[in-house]
Amino acid sequence: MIRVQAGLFDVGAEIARFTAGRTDIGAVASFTGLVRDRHNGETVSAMTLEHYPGMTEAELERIESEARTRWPLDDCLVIHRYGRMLPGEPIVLVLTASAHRAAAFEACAFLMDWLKTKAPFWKLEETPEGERWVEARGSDDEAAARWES
Amino acid sequence: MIRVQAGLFDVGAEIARFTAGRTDIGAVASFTGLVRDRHNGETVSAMTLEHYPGMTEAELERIESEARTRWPLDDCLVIHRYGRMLPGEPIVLVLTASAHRAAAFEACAFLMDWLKTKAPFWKLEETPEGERWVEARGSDDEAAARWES
Amino acid sequence: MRVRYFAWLKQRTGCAEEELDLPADVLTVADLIGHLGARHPRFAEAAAGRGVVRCAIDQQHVERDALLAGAREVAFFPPVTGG
Amino acid sequence: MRVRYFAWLKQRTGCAEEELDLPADVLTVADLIGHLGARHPRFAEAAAGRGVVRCAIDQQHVERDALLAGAREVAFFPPVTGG
Repeated sequence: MIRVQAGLFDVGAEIARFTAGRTDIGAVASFTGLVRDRHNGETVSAMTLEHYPGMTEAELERIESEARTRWPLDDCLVIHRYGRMLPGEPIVLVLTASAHRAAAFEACAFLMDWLKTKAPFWKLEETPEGERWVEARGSDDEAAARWES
Repeated sequence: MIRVQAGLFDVGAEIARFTAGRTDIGAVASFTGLVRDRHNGETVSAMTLEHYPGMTEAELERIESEARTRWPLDDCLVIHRYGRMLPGEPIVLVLTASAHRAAAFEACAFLMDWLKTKAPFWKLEETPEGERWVEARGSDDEAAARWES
Repeated sequence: MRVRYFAWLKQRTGCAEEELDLPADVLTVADLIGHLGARHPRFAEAAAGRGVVRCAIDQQHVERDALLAGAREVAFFPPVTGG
Repeated sequence: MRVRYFAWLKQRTGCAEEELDLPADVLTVADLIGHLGARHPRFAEAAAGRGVVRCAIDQQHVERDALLAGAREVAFFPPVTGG
């Protein structure tokens, strides 16, 4: 399942809900991305993620579906926020459940690499020098490229 | 930090506490291992983990310390239970925090591979046919071996 | 046809979206970029660097040789920066 | 010296731990396994497969040629199965 939302989410509550009442899941991997108060040595007071409503959801659905095809997942949840966020706030959560830990880890890393490179989000940082749009990073593209074999 | 305990832990609460009040963490990876109600096609009604008090804690400390040496972690938490556990209950939780997601993911996977192969725990399963001690699996040894380069 | 601009491209065009009637000789994304460049010189400047401006037709990523026929919405955006 | 047994090795020896005074010719872990095997035939049987019984001296993993001198506690256990 995927959710694209402006509001905060509670990582702990999401994980608790994810496994509640289930006895068939052996492994749950999670990744939480949080707003950092520094980037490239500069103070960041807030961050805004712009998205492309409709296209963003469709691409996340497609990514999640691909992960479920590649790995034997019992369940999968992607939550991604947009809008303005403050340091310490969660931006993205990926949860993967599987009978086996390698599948859970790999699917989670795969989804994060995609989210960081392919999902339609654009990042605006607020710094003491003003606002600036963040440029895409080569290292993230490389991280995503390793799944294209 | 490591904790070896008989009692249940709350995955959501642990993750919430892990990042509470921090604005310098960009990535949190987690892995939760849960008791499954089936193993190799057989029903498992309960599982008991025996440990070696003292040695188990010392080895977990050493493993966690090695992970902190290998990757730039802001924080790291390992909780491992021992004693009798029911299907659906959490057995182990690994949390890793870093500025960067690759470090968080890799350290978390590294710790889990070690915990599954090297930590002094022995698993007894209760099945309809009675109790049986689980044998160590080759695939887990291979997973741990990939970090020994 | 609706044309949408995302992130800093909005600052280059001065708008988030606009409705356009296209001349008959605007057939591909590349043609559209040329057409829009005449209206928005700072957009033209950005689009001259091939990797900097990406395009989607009806929310599907496309290359610059993609045909516009039947498109309801064309979007231009910089490389995504993720979450 | 205290000798401890874990997991199914306890069923082979009938005890979780025992206090022993060792003969002077028991110098290494291998010697100790031989000595214990005389008391616990089903332990001897398990220990004959090298990979099946692991050993720690004072909570440090050791091989069978490790010396016992100074050891307070020797533990025998099967390969760990993790969490």
